[in-house]
Amino acid sequence: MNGQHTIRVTVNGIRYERSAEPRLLLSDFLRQELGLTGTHVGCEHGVCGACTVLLDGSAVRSCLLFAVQADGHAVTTVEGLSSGDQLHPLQQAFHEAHALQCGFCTPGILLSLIPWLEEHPNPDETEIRAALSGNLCRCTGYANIVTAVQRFAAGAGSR
Amino acid sequence: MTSRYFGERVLRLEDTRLLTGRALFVDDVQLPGMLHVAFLRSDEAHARITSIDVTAARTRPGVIAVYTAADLGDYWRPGPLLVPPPPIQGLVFNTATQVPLAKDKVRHAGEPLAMVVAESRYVAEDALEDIQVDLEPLPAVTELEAALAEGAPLVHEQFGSNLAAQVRQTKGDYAAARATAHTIITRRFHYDRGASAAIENRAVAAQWDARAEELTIWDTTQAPIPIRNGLAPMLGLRESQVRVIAPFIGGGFGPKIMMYYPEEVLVPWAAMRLQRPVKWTEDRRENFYATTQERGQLHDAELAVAKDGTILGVRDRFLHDTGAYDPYGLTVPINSQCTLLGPYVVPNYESEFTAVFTTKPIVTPVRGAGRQHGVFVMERLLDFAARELGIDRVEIRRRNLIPRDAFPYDHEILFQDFRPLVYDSGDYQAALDKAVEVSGYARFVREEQPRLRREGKHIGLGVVSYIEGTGIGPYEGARVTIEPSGTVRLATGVGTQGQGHFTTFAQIVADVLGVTPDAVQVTTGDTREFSWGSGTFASRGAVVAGSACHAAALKVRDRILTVAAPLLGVPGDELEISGGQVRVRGATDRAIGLGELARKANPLRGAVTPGTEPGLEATAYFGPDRGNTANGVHAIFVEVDPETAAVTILRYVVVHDCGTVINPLVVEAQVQGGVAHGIGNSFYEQLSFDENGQLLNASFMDYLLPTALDVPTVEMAHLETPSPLNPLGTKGVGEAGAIPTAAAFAQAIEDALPDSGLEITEMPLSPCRLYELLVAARERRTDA
Amino acid sequence: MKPPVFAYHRPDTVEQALALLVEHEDAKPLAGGQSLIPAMNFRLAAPAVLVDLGALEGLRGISTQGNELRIGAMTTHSSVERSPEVARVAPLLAEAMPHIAHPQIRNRGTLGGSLAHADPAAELPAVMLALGARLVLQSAQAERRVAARDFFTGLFATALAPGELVTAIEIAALPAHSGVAFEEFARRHGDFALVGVAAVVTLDEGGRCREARIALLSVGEGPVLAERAVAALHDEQPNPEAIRAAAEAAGTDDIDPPADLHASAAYRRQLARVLTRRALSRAVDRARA
Amino acid sequence: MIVEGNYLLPGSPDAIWDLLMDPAVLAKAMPGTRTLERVEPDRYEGVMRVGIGPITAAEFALGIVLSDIQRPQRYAMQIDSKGRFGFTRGLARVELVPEANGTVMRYSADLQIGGKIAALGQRLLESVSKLLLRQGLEALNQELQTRLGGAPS
Repeated sequence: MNGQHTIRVTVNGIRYERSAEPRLLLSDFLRQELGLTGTHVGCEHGVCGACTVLLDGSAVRSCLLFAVQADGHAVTTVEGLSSGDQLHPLQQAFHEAHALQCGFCTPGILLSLIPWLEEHPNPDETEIRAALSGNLCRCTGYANIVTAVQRFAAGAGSR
Repeated sequence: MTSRYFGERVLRLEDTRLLTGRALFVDDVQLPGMLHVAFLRSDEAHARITSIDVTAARTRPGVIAVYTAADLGDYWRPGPLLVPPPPIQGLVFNTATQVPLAKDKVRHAGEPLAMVVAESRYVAEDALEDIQVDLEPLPAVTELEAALAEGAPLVHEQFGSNLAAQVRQTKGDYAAARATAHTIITRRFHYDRGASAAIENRAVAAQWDARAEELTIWDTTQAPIPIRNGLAPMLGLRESQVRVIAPFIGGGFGPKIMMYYPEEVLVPWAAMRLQRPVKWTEDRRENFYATTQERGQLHDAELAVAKDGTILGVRDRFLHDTGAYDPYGLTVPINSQCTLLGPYVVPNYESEFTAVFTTKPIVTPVRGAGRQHGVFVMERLLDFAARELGIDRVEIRRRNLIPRDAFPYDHEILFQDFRPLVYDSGDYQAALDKAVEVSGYARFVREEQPRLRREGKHIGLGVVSYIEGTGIGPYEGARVTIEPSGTVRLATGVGTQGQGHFTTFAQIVADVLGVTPDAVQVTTGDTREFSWGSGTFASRGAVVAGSACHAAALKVRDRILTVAAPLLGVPGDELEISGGQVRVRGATDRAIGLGELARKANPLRGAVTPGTEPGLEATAYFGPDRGNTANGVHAIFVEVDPETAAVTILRYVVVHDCGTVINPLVVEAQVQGGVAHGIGNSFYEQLSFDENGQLLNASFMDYLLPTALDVPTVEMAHLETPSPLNPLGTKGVGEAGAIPTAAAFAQAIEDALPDSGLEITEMPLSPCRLYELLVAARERRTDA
Repeated sequence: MKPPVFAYHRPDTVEQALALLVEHEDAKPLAGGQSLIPAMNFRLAAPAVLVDLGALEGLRGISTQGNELRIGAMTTHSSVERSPEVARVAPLLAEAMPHIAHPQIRNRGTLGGSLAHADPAAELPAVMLALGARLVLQSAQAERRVAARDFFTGLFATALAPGELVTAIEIAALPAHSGVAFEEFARRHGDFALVGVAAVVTLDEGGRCREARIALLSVGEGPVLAERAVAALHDEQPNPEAIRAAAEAAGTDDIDPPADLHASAAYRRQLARVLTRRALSRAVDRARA
Repeated sequence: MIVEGNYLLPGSPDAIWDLLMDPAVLAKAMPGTRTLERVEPDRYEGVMRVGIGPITAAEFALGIVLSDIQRPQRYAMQIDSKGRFGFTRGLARVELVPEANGTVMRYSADLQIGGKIAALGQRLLESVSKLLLRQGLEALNQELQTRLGGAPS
C-alpha cells in the first residue's frame, strides 16, 4: 500500500478521480492535481488558516489532511463560492467593506466563516473575532473583515 | 473635469480576482515539466564547512540535480551592495553581502548549503535527508556588546572585528546644552527582532524559452525591475531577454524588496541549465531563516531638559544588529537615527550608531524600517522626563512640537535618501489636539481613571507622537495609453502587495481623462509592460508612482485636445473631456469618443504633419526632490491584570496626516494594518535566538502573530497637510501604523499600574516578561 | 515541509484496525491527525505505516446511559462542543472545548486522539482527570477500562499497550451540590495554554467541601492532580481564605513546572495560583447554586 | 541548557568506575542508545534513537570523548550527537564522591541544542531533557545493582 492510491472526491460539485501517493496533502492535491490554486498555503502546520476548505461542509485545514482521507468525501474551495463574477454574498460584503488587501489569506477566511455564519446568523463582534481567530491576516488588522461579516449578517436577514 | 474620484472611497478594482481565487500568485505558476526545489540549510549558526556529500541525493529516483557552491563555478559570487551608505563625514562601512550557497563557512542558521532539484517538492525534501554535511562548529556571535569586545569570534574575518558600520550625526552642541540642563534623563532601551511574516512565503519560478531566447521569472518581489536588471547580467543575458513578473503578492512588508536572495539567483540559473521550468516556494520554517528580518537595537540614550520640559538636547548611542550580512547598507539604523527626532524641536542632537555583524539572519527593512526604534526611545525619554518634572505627558509633548509656521523644517542631518532631513509640511499641534479630543484624554485622566482605580480596575492610557519620512526617490514612471476600445491602459513599474495601487492609480488617471476608474486597466510589476523604476518601499508607491501616473495622464490629455481640436473644428481650450468623450464645451452634440479618437490618431493611409506621434499615449516620470514627512498621534487604552500580567487593549485612536488622501478607504486600511503589525511587535512577536544563534521559535506555533481577538478596530481621524513636494500633495502611509505602537503601549501599561514602580524600556513585552518586571519593581520598592 | 513516505491503510472495522496494528508494530493510528500531521510535515514524525481510523463509524457518537456519558473515541471536538448531552452531564468538558485550538482544528481533532496523544499542554487530559473519567481500551484480545488517573503515565505517555486503541470515554455525572470550572491562560486564544486548571468541587449538606478534584495542565510531564490543594479544602468551608490556601498549595507544592520561551517556572507557578483560585471560586459558587 | 545534579549509586567509586567506562553500561545511562562501541580507550561511538510524543525515531550519531580522567574521582565527557533532527553537544563533568551507603555521582553539563529540535521543540525541551536524565540515571542504577549485586540504594 506504499504506492499510489485512487482518490475519488467531489470538489465544488465536480467528481474527480485521481491516483496519488498517500502522503500528498489535500492542499497540494487541490492546487497541483486539480489546478484549484485559490486555496493558499501559508504555514503547513495548521496555524495560519489560509488553506482552509470545506470537507463535507465543515471548515478544515487542507494542509493537515492527506488527500486520501478525502476519498469519498465532498470538498468546497473558494472557486466554488462564486459563479463567474457573481460573487457569494459574503465575498460581496468583503469587497464593499474593503476587507482584503493582499488577498492571500482571504479564501481561507471566507471558507472558515461560511459554515460558521450558517450556525451563527446574528453574531456579535466578539463572536465574530473568535470565529476569525483561526485565520491569520497580516495586512488588514481584521477591522474591515469584522465589518464585512456584520454587513453580511445584517443583509442575510433581508435575503 | 466633471467627475471626481480623487479623494473618494472608491471600492477596489482588484478585489474580484482575489475573492474568487483567480488572482495569480507566484506559487500558482504551474508549467508542463516543471521541477521543484528544496534547499539544505545549515543547522549551525556559525561553522566551517568541512565537507558536503551529495552523491546519495543525486542517485535518488526523481532527483534531477543537486548543487553545492562548488557546482556553481563562476556563477558563485556574493550579491551586490544594494544601498551604498550616504555621504556622511567620517562614516565607516564594511560591506559583506550574502552568497548563493555557503562555500567555506556558514554565518547563520538556515544559510543554504545545497540545492536539490526534483520532480516534486516531496522528493526534493526526501533527498535533503540523503545529504551528508560535515560542519566544524565555531562560537556564535549573538550579543551586540559581546560581538564588539576584544577577541570576539568573527563573522567576517577580513574586517578584523564585527563592526559593520559606524555613523555619527550631530546637530548643535549637545555637551553645551547638557551643561545647562535642569534634568538629564538617561536610560538603556532594547528593541528586539521581529519577522515580517507575510502570510505568503517567498517564491520564485523561472522558464527559459530556448527558441525565443527569453527567460521569464515569476518572483514574489517588491522590485521586479531591479531584479531583471540585476539578474540579466549575472545570467549573461541582455535585459530585454529577461521578463520579471511580480503578479499578485501575498504581502510584502519590506523583505520582498531585498535582492538578490540566493533562491532568486539560483532558480533562474537552474531553469536555463536544465532547460526545464523550475520553481521554489519557501515553506514557513524556511521563512524564519531565509527571509530577511528586522529590529534588534540597543540604545543608550540621554535627554537634557529644562525645568519647564523644553528639550535642550538628545544624545543617543546605539548598537544595531545587521545580521550575518549587510546588503541593504544603513537604511534601517539611519531611519532610527533620524526618526528619533520626531515632531519635536531638538536644538542639539548627538547620535552615533554602530552596526554589528552577528551570526543571525540578514537584517533589512521591515514595515517601519527602524523608525519605531527611534520613536520608542524619544517617546519613552519624554515620558520619564514628564514624570520626573511633574508635567503632564501630553503637555510636555505639546511644549516641544515644531510650530506649524516653521516648515520647511531643517533637522540638519542626512536622511536615508541622502538628502537633508527637512520636513516638508505638517501641523503637529493640530494632530495632538485632535488626538486629545478624540481620545477624551482630559476627561479620562481627570474623572474616569480615578473612578476606575477606586473600582480596582487597572486601566491606562498612552499618547505618543511620531513622524515618518516617506515617499523618497529616486523616481518612478508610468505609461498611459487610450486604446481604440476606449479602455485606458496604465502601466507602471512598482509592484503591488495589497496596497490597492490598481485602484488609487486608476482614480488619479480617471480624473484627468474624464473616465471612470474601472475604465482604467492597470498593470504593475511586469517588466515587459514597463521597465523603468525602482520598486515599492518606504511608503512611496502612491506618492512617487502616483505622481508619475498623474503626469502621464496630463500628457495624454494634451494629446487628446491636440488631436480632437481640428476634428471638432475648435481650439483645444474650448474642449472638455468627460464620460469617455471629448466634446466642445457647451455643445453636447459636437463630441467624439476617446476610443474613436485613438483610432483616428493612428491612421493607416494618408499623410500626417511631419513630427506627429501616433495614438493617444504618453509616458512620464516623477522623482521628488526629497522624501516628504507624514505624522500622527496614537492613543491607546489598555487594561492590565496585575496578577497574570495579561494586557487587554480596550481602545486605539489614531490621528494621522499623510497629506492629501487619494482614497480614504485604502489609507484607513493601511493604518489599521500597520497598527496590527505594531501590536504584534509590542506584545506578541519576538524572534528568540539563544546564545548559540539558534532560533527557538521558527514556526507560527511559537512566533505569535496577533489574531482578530488581539487587534481592536482603530478609531481614526485624518488631517490633510498637503506636501509641496509633489503635484498631488500626498505623503506615504504604508508603514505609519506600525511605528509608534510600542511607545504608546509602554506608556499605557505604566499608566495602568501607577504605583508599581514599573518602567518599561524594552520591546516586545510578553506577559511573562511583564510579570518579571513587576516582581523586580516590587522588590526594588520593598528594598527601598 | 512535506511529509515523508508512509504506507496507508483505512480499515472498515475496529477488528481490522487492531489486526493492522498488530501486523505492523511501527504503525501509528491516524485519528484526527491535527497533532500528528503537523509533526509529519515538519518531518519530526515518520511513521512507516498509518492506520486511518476515519472509516470506523462505530467509534463516533455520544450517548447517555442513565447518569453516564459515553463518547466514542473518534468523536470530533466540535461534536462534543455542540452536544447537549455533554453540556448536561459533563458541563466541565463543555466549558473546556472552546479553548482547544480553533474551530477548523476542532472539526477534525478527536477526543480519543487527543487523549492518546497526551500532550502535557492539552486541555482534555486534565479535564478527564478532574471528571474522574474512564477510558475504554481495546486490543485484538480484550477490552479493558482504565481510570484517567491511571491512563496518563508521563510525557506523551499513556497506559495504552502496543496494538491497543482507545475506543470510548465514559464520564459519570457528578453528585448533587457539585460545581465545576475551567480556567486557562494562553498567549492568544487557541494557543497551547501556559497553565490551565480544571476544577470539580462537591459540597456536603453543611456546605463543606466533601470532595474536590483539581487538575492542572502545562505544568509538568502530564496532567497534574493538585492533591495538596485538594487536601487544603477537604472538609473545609470553601470560603475565600480556604480557596486562597488551596490555590497557594497548587502553585507552590503540587507542581514542578518547566520553563519555556513563553513562561518561566516562576510565572507558571503564579498563573497556577491565580487560575486555581479563580476556578475554585467559580466551581464553589456553582456548587452552592 | 544547564543540566546538573547528584545521584546516589551503589558500590564504591573504584567498583563503579570501570563499569562507567564500559560501553554497555554507559549506553544504559543514555536512553535510546542502540549501539555504543569503545573505539579508543577514551572514545566511544554509537547510534541513538529517541522517540517522545510527536517526535518518532529521531536518530542521532553519537560520539563521546573522555578527558580529564582522574580515576576514580572524576572525568569529563564531550558528548556530540547529530542527525536529521539537529544536534546536541556539550561537555559533561562527572565526579564520584564516596559515601557511607554508596557513591554520589555529581554531574553537570552545559548542553547546546540546535537545528529542528531547537527551532520547533522549545516548548518541550526542558521536560524532555529532565525525563531522559531521570530515565538514564534510573537505568544506570539498575544496571550497577545487577552488576555489583549490591542492595538497592
